[in-house]
Order: sequence, then C-alpha cells, then structure tokens
Amino acid sequence: MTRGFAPLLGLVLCVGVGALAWATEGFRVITSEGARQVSIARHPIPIPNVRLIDQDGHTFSFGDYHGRTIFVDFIYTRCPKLCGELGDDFRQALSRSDAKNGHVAFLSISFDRADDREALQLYADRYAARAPRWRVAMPYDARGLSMLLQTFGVTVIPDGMGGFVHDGTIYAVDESGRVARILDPGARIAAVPP
Amino acid sequence: MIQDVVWDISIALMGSLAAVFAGVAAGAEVPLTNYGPAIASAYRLRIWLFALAIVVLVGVNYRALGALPYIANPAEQSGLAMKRADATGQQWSWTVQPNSFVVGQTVEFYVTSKDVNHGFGLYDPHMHLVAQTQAMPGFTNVLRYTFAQPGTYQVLCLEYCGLGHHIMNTQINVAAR
Amino acid sequence: MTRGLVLVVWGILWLVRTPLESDMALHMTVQLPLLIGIGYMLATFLRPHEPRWFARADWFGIPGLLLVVFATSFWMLPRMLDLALSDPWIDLIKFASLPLLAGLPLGLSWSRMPGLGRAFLWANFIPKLAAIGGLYLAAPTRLCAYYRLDQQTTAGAALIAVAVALGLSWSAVLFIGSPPFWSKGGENAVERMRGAASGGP
Amino acid sequence: MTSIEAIGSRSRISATAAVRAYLVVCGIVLLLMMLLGLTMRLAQAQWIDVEPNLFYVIMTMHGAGMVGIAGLGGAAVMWHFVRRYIPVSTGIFIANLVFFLIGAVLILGAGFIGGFAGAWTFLYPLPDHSGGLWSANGAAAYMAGLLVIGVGFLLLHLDIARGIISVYGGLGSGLGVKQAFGFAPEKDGPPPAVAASTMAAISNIIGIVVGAVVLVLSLVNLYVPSFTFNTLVAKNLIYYFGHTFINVTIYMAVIAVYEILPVYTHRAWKTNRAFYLAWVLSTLMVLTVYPHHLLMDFAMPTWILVAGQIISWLSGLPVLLVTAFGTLTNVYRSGLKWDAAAGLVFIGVAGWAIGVIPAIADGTIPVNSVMHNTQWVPGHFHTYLLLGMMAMMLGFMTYLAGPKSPSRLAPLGVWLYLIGGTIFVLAFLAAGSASVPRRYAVHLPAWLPYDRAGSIGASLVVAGALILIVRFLVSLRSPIDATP
Repeated sequence: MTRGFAPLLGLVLCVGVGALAWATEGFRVITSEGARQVSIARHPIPIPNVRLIDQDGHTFSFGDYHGRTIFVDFIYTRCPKLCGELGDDFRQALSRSDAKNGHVAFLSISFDRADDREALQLYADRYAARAPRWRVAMPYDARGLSMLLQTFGVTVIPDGMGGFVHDGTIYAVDESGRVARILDPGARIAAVPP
Repeated sequence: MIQDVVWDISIALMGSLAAVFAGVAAGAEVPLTNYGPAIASAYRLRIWLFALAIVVLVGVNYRALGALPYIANPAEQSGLAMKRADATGQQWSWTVQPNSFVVGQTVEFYVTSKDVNHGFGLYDPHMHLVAQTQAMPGFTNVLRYTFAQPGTYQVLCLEYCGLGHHIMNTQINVAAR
Repeated sequence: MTRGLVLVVWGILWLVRTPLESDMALHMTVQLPLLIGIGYMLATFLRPHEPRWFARADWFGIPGLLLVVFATSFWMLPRMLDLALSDPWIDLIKFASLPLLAGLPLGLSWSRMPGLGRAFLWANFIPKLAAIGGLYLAAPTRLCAYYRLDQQTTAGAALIAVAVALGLSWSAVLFIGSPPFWSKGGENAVERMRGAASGGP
Repeated sequence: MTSIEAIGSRSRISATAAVRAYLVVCGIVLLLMMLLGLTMRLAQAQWIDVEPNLFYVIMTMHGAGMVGIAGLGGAAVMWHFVRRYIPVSTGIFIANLVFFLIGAVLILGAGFIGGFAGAWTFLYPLPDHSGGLWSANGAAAYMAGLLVIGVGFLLLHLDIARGIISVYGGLGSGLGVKQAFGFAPEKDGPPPAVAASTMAAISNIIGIVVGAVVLVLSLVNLYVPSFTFNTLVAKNLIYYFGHTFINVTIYMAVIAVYEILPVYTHRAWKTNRAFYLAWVLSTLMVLTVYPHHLLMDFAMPTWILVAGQIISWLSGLPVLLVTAFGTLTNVYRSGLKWDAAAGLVFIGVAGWAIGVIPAIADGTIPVNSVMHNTQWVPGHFHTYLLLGMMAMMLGFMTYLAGPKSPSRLAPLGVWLYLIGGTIFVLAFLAAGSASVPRRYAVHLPAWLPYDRAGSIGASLVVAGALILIVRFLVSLRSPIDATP
C-alpha cells in the first residue's frame, strides 16, 4: 500500500457513506416520499390557516378542526381510478369510526382548479360524504392551494391526457393542526384494524 | 403408482451402472497387454449407447410431455363444468374451500399464498402423494385432480416455509358415490 | 479545441436540462452518463496536471473508483432524482459533482486498476444496473414524485436494455478474446504460458 | 511438465500450502456439517430429541455449509491442477479463503445466534417472514455472509478466466470450442483441466452475479418492506444462482479424476472431439437447466418448463457418455494398484453417474408432480454430491496426503464411506418414493424405518469421512515436498 492511501480511502468512505446516509435518512428510505414520511414523523408541520370551501359552499379553515384528528387526501373530481379508491376507503373508515369516536374527521381536498362547487358536490354524493364529518373541499384561491400542496408535500403532475398523476397518499393531521403522519403509499385507513 | 415405477426403473439402472463400475474396478489390477483393440471396441460401444440414449430420451420425453399437469385454460374460462375449490396457504395453515368432494369428481384447486412460498401437496388416504403445485404470493396456480377413492385426503406443505412447515396440513373428505 | 468542445457540451447539457429531465429514461440513460462522460474526457486533459499526492495515494485506483461508486449511487437514488428536478440549485450540484466526482476520478483511476479489479467492477455493475431496471419495471408505486408510472417503466426497460447490451459485448470480448478467435489457436499455448508466467503469477 | 518449470519452486510451496489450507477448512467444515446432517436424521428417526426451531436452523446451516465447502473444495481441486497450465494469482486464491471464512462466521452467527432458519435458498420473501423467530438482522447477516463469500468466488473465477484468456486468447478457446466443432485439430485442444476450469469460470461468474442481484434485492426488502418484487422472478434468480453454483462444484471436482487417475493407470486422458463437445454442451446446459427446479410453479411459461425437462435429460448424456465412459475405459484392465485415493476418485465418478439417473427421473414433469420436494430430491443430490463430488474431493485430499502418511486405516475409511453412503442415499430415495416430504422436522410413525436406516448409513459415512480427514490432517505434519 502506498502512502496516503489509507487516509484517502478513509476520507472517501466517510464522505460517501455520509452522503448516502444523508440522502436515505440513515439507510431507511430511497424515495422523496419516504424521506418526507420520516421527517414529518419527527417534526410535525403546522398547517397554514388556509381558507377552503366545501361541497355545501361553506367556508372553513384548518383552525376549525382544533382538537380533532383529520385524515386528509388530495383528489380531483374527474379522477378515473385512484380517487375512487380513496373515496371508498374514506367511506368505509367513516362508517366504522362513527360508532366509536366523534373526534375523527375526513377531508378531501381538490387540487384541480377546474373543479367547482357542483363538481365537489357530485363527488361527495358519489361516496355519501356529508359535511362536517367528511368535507370535500377546495382552497379558496390558487395561493392557498399552492401553500397546502407545499405544506403537505404533494406533487401533482399532468398525465398528458388532461388528468393528473398523484400519489393518493393519506395524511393524518393531529389535534393541534399539524401534519403528523403520512401513511405508506397505497395504504388505506379502512385496512387498519380499528 | 408412478413412484413405484420410477423406483423400480431407477434402482435397476443405478444397480446396473454400479455393477459395471464394480466390474471394471475388480478387473483393473490385471493389466491388458493389447489395449488398442479394446479401446476401439469401447468407442464403438459408446456410439451404440449414444444412439440408445437418444431413442430413450426422445421416447420418454414425448410420452412425458403429453401428460403435463399445467392448466392453460381453467374450466371457468373455457366454460367446462368442473368443481372449483380455493386453497390458500398462510404460515402455517391451509384453507381449502370447499373441502369435501365425491369420488370421481374432477376438482380444480385455485392455489395461492398470503405470505411466502408454500407447496400444495395432495396426499391420498394411504399417504401417497398424488399431485402438487406451488402456492405463491401474487400468483394463483390451478391444479386439476380427479378423486379416485373415498376417504380422507390430506394437504401437506411441500415447500419449506418456516418453523411450522411440518405442521401445516389440512384434511379433505372424499365420499363414496 | 477538444477541451473547449467538452466545456461546450457541458454548457449545452445545462441548457437542455429541462427536456432531458422531463423523461426519466432520458434523465438516467442519457443525461447522467453524458455528465460522467464529460468528467472522463476532462481526465484525459488533466492527467498531466494530476496532483502527485493523489496519484500516489490512489493505490490501484481503489479510492478513486470507490468515489465513483458513491457519487453514481447517490445521484441514482429516486429521492435525488426528485430533488434535482424540484430544486435548480441541487441540479447545479449534480452538474458539478457527476463530472468532477464520478467522471474525473473514473478517468484517472481506471487505468490504475488492475485487470482483475476492472473485471470485478464490470461483473458487479452490469447485473446491478439490470436489477435497478427490474425494480423500476416491477414497482407497483411510483418511486419518483415527478415521473409518471409509465415513464418509470420505460426507464426500467431502458436500464435493462443497457445492461444487456453491456453484458453481451463484455461476454463476447471474454469468449472470443482480443486476438482474432479463428486465427490463433492453442498451438502456441505452452510458449505463451511461459511468457505469461515469467511475468510472475 | 514444462509448464511447471516455468513457475518457481517457492511459489509452488506457498501455492501448495494454500491448497492445504483450503482442504483443512473443507475437511473440518465437512465433518461438522455431516454431524449436523446426522443430527437431523437422528431427530427424524426419533432417536434423539431436537426442537423444530433448532432443527430448521441446523437444516439451514447444513445446506449453506455444504454448498459452501463444495464450492471451496471444488475450487481447491481446480486451482491446484489448472495452475499447471495457466498463470493464476495465489493472492486471489488465498483472498477467496479469507472471504469464505468471514462469510462463514456471519452465516454461523445468523443461524446459531440470530436463529435464522430460512433454508439455505433464502427463498424470497421467507427471510422477511420469520413468524417472529428470527430478526431482520439475523436474516441480513446470513445474506451478507453469502454476499461476502460470493465476492471471493467471483474474484477467484475472474482470475481463472483472466489466466485462461492470457494463454488461450479467449474463453472459447479455453473450452475447446474450435476442437469441438472441428475447426482445429483435436491434439491442439486445451487439457481437460483447462476445459473444465473454463466451464466453471463462465458458469460461476454468471451464476454468482445473478445471486448477488437477488441477495441485494432481498436485503433491501428486509429493511424497506414496502419495496417488494415479483416472487416468481425472485425464485428464478435464486434457483439460477443456487443450481449453477452447486452444479459447477462437481465439474470442478472432476478435474481430480482427469489428473489423478492417469497417474495410476499410466494412460493419458483422451481429449478428443467428443470430449470438447461434451464440455461445450455442458456449459450451455448448466446455464439453462435450472427451470427443472420450478416444474411445480405452474405460473411459469410452459415452454420454459418443457425446455427444463428436455435439458435435464440431455445434460445427463455428456456426464454418462464422456466422463463416466472415459473413466471406465481409462481404468479398464490398466493394471493400476488400487489405493484409497484412486478408489475415492473412481467412486466419485460412479456416484456422479449413478446420481444422474434419479435426478433425470425427477426432472420429468409427470414424475416431478409426485416426487418434487419429497426425500427423493435429497436422495438424488446426495448421490452425486456425497458419493460423487465429495468423494472426488476426499480422493484429492488423500492423494495430496501421499503414501507416506498412515494408510492402514484409509481403505476402511473408503469402505465405510461407500457402504454408509449407499445405505444413506437409498433410504432417502426409498422414502421419497413413499412420498415422505423433505425438510420436515417431525416425521409420521410410518416414515421412521426410512429415517432409522438413513441414520445408520449417515453414521457410517461420518465414521468413514472422519478416518479420511484425520489421516489428511495428520499428514500435514510432514513438510511440503517441493517435488510433486
């Protein structure tokens, strides 16, 4: 072995392993979604007090939920498949949680600026969503929407066919209005034993 | 039973081959002065053995490939009338629904697994293995079997699946007609 | 002149980064390899100016190639692909670090690595590339927030195609050998063996 | 012997010492693993009491350990002889042993400390579904151990490939492709040891990298369980790696037959066109025959399984018609003086050839339907591994020990090994044809007679192996002889 080999090797190993550990949150995640899950579990993020409008035309904000846990998903009403699964999941979870506790609420937020109140109403009717237990809502303005998408870390990209590609992830907002948990991609609330 | 036939043939062939090796070994210490002609006839013999092997190979494979257990088109797709049973393996138990049949009935087992690889091994009332397929998570293998005798059949796990592998079994009742 | 060309390609790649990054397969099989290639080309110009301490400490090219492995693995993580798309500063870091921390050490250290080590690296790189491609093909969910599932599938297939092409060409070289296969036979085997062995096994 | 002169006598001594070190590890691990095997048979026979948890740990260790030393022993035989013809690196050879020992420690820790009992095949997704009986770390240690061992073997086979290419120009020439297809005269072909080593290098390089891929994927799944992959693809990769690796051990060990028997019979091993063709075809078939492990996976494309059956049948031909036939003609009335070494390598060829028969039977799909994963399977693979591959390796060991070491007991060792081994494999095969499943910690009362016969056979095998291995270890006291 030559002089300087061991220090150089050590340096490369330290920097390399360190960089990989940083990028994978200590070798636990490889996707940005996973990284977000880990970071939110560690530091819940307060939600800005964005104003939203629900399927009945009522205005509300996250502050109104104080003291209750909310399950939040992001949808668009023309969504052909994934949002249907999300809707079914919320409906099942709601019917099960009804008897048990009243302090759980559900909130579906549309990220599609083409959605209007009627569209929200139709979506809500399809899954028997009744405010205030399950609101189907959209932010009041584009600024509010982008704030929410950023806070929750939702990435929405056009699918090239007029619709959107999104994750269908479900978020849990805790009693003090913070994003506290991101469920695994594809995980459904109704699948978890009550 | 296929097993008995295979055992008989295998033991006969293995025994003959062992006898040839033993014979050559026993005679090896006495040198042959004229090795050339012997080796030449040995190579001629090899050509005949090769030809024989090819004939046997083609024959047996032709027969065997006519009796494949793989179901390309399950009854439900082809519209045949056939009994369906769902068999699901899970560490360490089997669920077979329904699990009673009558003699002469042809049953299609839809075999799958909820966790790891298992083996769906169907044993007749005398504990002879009569058919099997793998039970795999994410796949459904269709195994067709016609029950030939009444009694209690058993399903044993035939793919190592963890510490309860040997206790993973269930019973299937086959009634006389 | 060639030196300038490399810098121009580097600049052009930065300018066309949006179209190249808009597709996962292009991102992974065109942009990233080109960035590494730029660094590799830089190494051919910079070799005379290589610091003495590095040339000495880079024993058999092991630290240098280890750096290549780390840098490339880092930028192939789905999370880093995402970050490079969402944050231009991170992308800038990628544009600097892939040529300088992957391509450049590859160019400098590869020649120091003995044949057996190179073969070992090839033998590991090719199947791992195929495995990553396979994971992308099979993954039921999206791994990158900025790419659609169909793009991910295409990227997986593209990676497998690259791996297969590399694997086939490498096997062909090993099987047929560098001297023409049909002209040189085993007739001089013992002589060549002597020549090879006198080098000392 | 000109090639030997090319290598200095000092390097020969260190090389011989390295081969001896390999054989010491093989001998000791072989004995330990045989004792584990005997323990399993005794437990099934209900002569001793072993908890199922422990049984399956023992089963996993027995499988991994035996596959490991088969690879190591085969490598020792191959390397010892092939270095007469090509330049190889003693450093890499020793590095492989070091990697092996590190991996073995990891694997033993995974089993006896971590409780890992996922069978040596670590069939995805079983390592992640322990039912709470082993931890993710236990499974990871096992797979990391395999990976480390794989690194060593990959380096070794790459080095062999490099040596072959440096002398013969390419792996094709090393295998004798030109001679096989009549493009070059037979007499210019590579010696048998080179042809066999080329085949081993090609197959193992491919097999090991496939294994490394599935190991890495399984490790990722262990720690990031949401990262799943197709179970059928995983199965294909695992059996591809597993089949290739274990199969190639025999093709490496058979070099001992090619090199040792002619010393006794004073007849050169004939390398004719049929010989090279057999090795070319064997290479292709070793790389494509693995689907015969998946015949009961109905989800596989049928054509692959049909091909698996046909290739299984075909792959028996080169073994039986070239190596077995070559051995018989080489030995036939040659006037050799039988001793333990010659006897063992001869038994090795016989065991290999005879074991091919039940293997081919099981590779036939309708037979596989009622034989797969019964004890017929360990029955046939113990025939060609215990009585075949290991016999060749023990023969090599005995040959290296030389005539100077105490040899009065050696013939007894050989006879015990042969008779015990025969009883042992016949008990497995009989149990298999009586539908006894393999890999069961607890057996039904009806199956006990087979287990008891098997236990008796296994005890005799262990006794025989003990004599042969101790004899080898004792022979190490004498210094290495620089003249072969």
